[in-house]
Amino acid sequence: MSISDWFKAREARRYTAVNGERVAGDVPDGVWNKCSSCKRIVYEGQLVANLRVCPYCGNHFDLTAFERIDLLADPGSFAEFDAGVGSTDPLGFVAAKPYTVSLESARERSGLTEGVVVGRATIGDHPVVLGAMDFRFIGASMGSAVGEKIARSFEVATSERRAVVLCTASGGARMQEGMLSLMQMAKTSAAARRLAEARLPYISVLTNPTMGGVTASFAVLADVVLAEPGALIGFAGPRVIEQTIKQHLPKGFQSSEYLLEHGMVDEVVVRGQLTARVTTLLGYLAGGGEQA
Amino acid sequence: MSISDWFKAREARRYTAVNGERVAGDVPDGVWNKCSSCKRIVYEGQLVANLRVCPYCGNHFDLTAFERIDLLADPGSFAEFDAGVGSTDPLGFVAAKPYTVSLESARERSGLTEGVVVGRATIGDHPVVLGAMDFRFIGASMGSAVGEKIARSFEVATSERRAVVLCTASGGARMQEGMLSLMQMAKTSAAARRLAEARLPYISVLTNPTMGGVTASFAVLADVVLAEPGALIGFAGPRVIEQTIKQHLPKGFQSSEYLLEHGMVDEVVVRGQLTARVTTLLGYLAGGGEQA
Amino acid sequence: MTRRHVMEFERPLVELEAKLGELRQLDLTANPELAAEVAALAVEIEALRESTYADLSAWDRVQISRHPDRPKAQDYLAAIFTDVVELHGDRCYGDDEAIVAALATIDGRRVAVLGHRKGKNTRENIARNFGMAHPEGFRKAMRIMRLAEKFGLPLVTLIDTPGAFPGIEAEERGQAWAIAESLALLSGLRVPVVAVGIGEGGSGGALAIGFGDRLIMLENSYYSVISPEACASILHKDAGKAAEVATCLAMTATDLVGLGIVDEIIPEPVGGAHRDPGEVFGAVRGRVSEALKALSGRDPDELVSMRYAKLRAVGVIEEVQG
Amino acid sequence: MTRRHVMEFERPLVELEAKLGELRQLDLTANPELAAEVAALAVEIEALRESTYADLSAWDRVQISRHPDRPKAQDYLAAIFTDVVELHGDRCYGDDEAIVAALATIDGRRVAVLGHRKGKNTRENIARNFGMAHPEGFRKAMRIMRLAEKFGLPLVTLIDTPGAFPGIEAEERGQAWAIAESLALLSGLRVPVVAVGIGEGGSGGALAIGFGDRLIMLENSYYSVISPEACASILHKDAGKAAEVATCLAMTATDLVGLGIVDEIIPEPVGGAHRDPGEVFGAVRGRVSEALKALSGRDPDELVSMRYAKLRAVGVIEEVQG
Ligand SMILES: [Zn+2]
Ligand SMILES: [Zn+2]
Repeated sequence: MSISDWFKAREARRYTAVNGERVAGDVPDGVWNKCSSCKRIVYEGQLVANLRVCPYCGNHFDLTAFERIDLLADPGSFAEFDAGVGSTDPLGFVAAKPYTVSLESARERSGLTEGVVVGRATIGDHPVVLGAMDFRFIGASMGSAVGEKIARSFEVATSERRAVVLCTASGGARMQEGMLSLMQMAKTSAAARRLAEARLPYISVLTNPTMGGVTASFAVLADVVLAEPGALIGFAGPRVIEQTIKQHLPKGFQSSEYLLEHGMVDEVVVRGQLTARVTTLLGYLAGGGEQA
Repeated sequence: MSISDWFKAREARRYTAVNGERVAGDVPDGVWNKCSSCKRIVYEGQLVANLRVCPYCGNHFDLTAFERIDLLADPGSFAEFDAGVGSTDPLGFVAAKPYTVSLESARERSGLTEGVVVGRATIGDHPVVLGAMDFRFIGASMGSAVGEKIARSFEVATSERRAVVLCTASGGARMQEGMLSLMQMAKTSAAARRLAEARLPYISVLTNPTMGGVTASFAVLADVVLAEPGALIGFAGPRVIEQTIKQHLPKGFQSSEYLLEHGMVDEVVVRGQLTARVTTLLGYLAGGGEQA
Repeated sequence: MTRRHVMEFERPLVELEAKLGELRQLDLTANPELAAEVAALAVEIEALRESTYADLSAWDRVQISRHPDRPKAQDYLAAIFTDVVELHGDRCYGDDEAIVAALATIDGRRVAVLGHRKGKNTRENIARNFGMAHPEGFRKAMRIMRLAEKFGLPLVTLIDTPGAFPGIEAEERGQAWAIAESLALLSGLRVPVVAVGIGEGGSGGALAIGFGDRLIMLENSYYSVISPEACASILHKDAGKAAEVATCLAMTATDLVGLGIVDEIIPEPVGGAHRDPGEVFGAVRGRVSEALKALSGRDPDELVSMRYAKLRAVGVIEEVQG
Repeated sequence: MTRRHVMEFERPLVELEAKLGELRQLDLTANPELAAEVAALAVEIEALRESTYADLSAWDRVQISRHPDRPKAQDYLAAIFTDVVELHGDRCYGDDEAIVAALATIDGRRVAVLGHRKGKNTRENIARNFGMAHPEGFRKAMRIMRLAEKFGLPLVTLIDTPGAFPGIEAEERGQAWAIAESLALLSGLRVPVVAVGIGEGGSGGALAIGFGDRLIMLENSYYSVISPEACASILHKDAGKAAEVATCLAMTATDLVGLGIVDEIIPEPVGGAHRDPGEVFGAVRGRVSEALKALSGRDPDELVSMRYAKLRAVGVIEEVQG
């Protein structure tokens, strides 16, 4: 899928974001959005101009995978690979609805084959493998295909001596694939380790939400871990924790800022500065320092 | 660190051990001791038979360096090296009394040249470099000579492919040698690292007290860190901490057991089992496992 | 050993067994009719026992895997290893009792052992958080992995946890980070790694120490991406559908051999490992020793490459479009 | 900049300066006698200024090193480095603001920077614990050391701490362990390391990030095994004897060059670095760049061997007996 295709795909849908409700209106832009945080109305044109950050409260609306890639990759540099790799239904999983139905409707709705888009690109002229997860696709949960594409990303980067930049967003492991899904945690972590052993840089950008098996594997194994403001990031979901410990969670728990305070991320970066930041970091880590 | 406090208090009392008061008496053994913990009288013969552990309360009395070596080394196996290496007074340090006087009286009283005794030995037939610190010698504080002997221990072990077993007891850095003393922390840590890079085992036994610059350098860089029961182990002295935070310290703070609970030591081992434990560990670590 | 804990699926059997027990207290010599009835009941019980345990569902096995009398990691350490030295602490924050770490010897071979550790009573279970580790538990495990690697000791891991603990402090101290780092470390460890599922294999907390060059599972252990209860309450909004979901999740040893994730299954005594721990210990000792022997002497590079290839092969995908 | 903080040894000078300032407010044209007096005072002040700063004692320099207006690590980061990216956290427990860690560029050379970070006001000082790190601070430093090594970035460290924090939580989380591990790691780091004493060099907390292939000190910084106050109160039971003890401890840059511990001294403006930070920044930038240039391109093995030899040589011993 080309970058202009995703624009089209996006127009076909009424909602692009989980945390920003898009509503059809008769304003010139055709659509306006209601910010899930400050509840104000934001026109689509405003939002696009502001990288889908609420101009009133700074709330970072979710991005699709291709919006994210568009944000980070040097213009025209992104070349997707493994676009057709998708999960099947190896377990014949049926609960409430069949997994095959979930897959099919996710594909239709998103225009994607799976929950992550990966490819070669340059960022500030640094050759990278760039990946972005798309929460619209069954919560960008990690099944066999997402795991495979992530693992291949690390492998391509290792063999071509590229850096890896991954933007994560995921509900966690894709339970409809059972243990095949859990094992992707080990698989992607192993691939990330091989990149690290080759002394190639890996920068991850944790976006809202990054949870469960994705956080607890490749997402946090980066040399530098960045996070977008206000993202929910953690291992266990807030509801599971509340049910377990039978108490309410503190305000801001599992937010990017909370994790920064607890030493888990390197920096919380607003979207408008993300590309510059990643470029600067690549300059340090992919710049070829002293021989060690 | 209140090294000289410990030292002076002890001198004034004619103790052999900080935690066991030895008193001349007319009993057959000639001497008896008062346990600093349970306050009971313990005859010297009893104490020797019980490895200087109070038979009533289990309080581990301090050991001298050679008592410690006797406990651990296979009989007759210990061959001291660098016995004559001692600190001088490079700074011409005088405060309350000249450092040279402290050194001289420590040598006279202990019969040692410095605060640590090191040598080649076998423990359960495993070739080791074995060292033991002697708190009677200016609180076994680490000056140039202690640092030098520790560094040489790691170097000898590295070149002869021996394991290292060190029993620590120290008030910390020897302030009378100023920065020469502080730098021994880096020097001994660097030597310990080289042993580790050679994949040779290092077992440390933290005994009462192990504080300051000794704890914060080679003492805790071991593959397995053991501690004797009830030993005071830490970085800052309890009094310094109380003065800084202006509150009383919790009971058992900085004890071996407390540190075990906080994940800092591998095991608290009673003296009677120490040699067996070290031998077993050497079997695992010096036994030549799979090639890695 | 008297069974104190009765699992759902064996309740009819246990009730009949209890009835038979009572009948046998009577003096049957005076009452031959009753004696015949008792004999018939005994036969009936045997048949029921056979059918009860003949074809256990995934959910039944989950019950067995959680049985309070089921042998725990510490039981295996005591029974099949010698010269055990437990090591403590992560050197950073604490010593998590939900993870046991030790140097130990099995059939004359020196190894490092890691396991999830449940308690055997309430006091122990509180101390060990029901086998649910905090980040410091995984960090302790990593410390011992590095020690094993440094000294060339093969690693044996014993998997038995409902999962990593979901709590405020666990999140604060980086539960996800600790698990991820453990996965990466274990994947590249330059010594043989044999993992054994002995009970519950709950999600990321199990996986953190739960894979290797060989993955062996006891017949009634499970290994799953999510607990069937949690899965049911998410997908069906009804935790009561756990039994149904358990089958869907393909979490039994047999399922996982089929998926190419598990290498071998160790059969258990009828009714579960707790019915005859001695037999199970013997079998585990034998299989682990064999696995270690088979992996022994391998070049570390080869070992790590093989382990990577094994992980890399897990998953079922298709190329949906060009 | 108005001086708000007056150090003990410059008080007579400052008082005279204040008097002169007041006199200069007056209209002296009407009073030629007073004008002459003022002129004389000005001369007197100049002489006093010269003598005050001509031969500073160790204790005077300790005061200067602690001056609240003295440039801090973050000032150096802002002034002599470009493209600064601060990195946070130890990935284990927290982000200690008492340690600053960054990737940065100096004279076109990409490096990693570590420093102790004091605050510039009460609020900042509380957040940064007056530059006294907890274990997580040293663990953050270690993380950045490893990052620097992995990517071949030379390391520049800025030393300015009263010491590692002596507190309950610091002990609980392994203050000694964190420092020891940092020492070991730094000693073997396979990239050039240039350490610069910019203020206080308090004991193990300073040393944890405070040595390398070059150790440079500002003229009025100190580096000591123990604070003079603590040493005096231990040895003399009188913290008031700190000035005396400071000399004994040989803690000034000049003393330490003499002992072979410090490689070079960067002179400061008369009165201390805070009197002309710009001059000091320029000098530090120049010396650090030169040191990095001299170390650049060295084989890592050689670098580490030289660093070890340098550490190994520190100490004065004798063979007392055969
Ligand atoms: Zn808003
Ligand atoms: Zn006693």
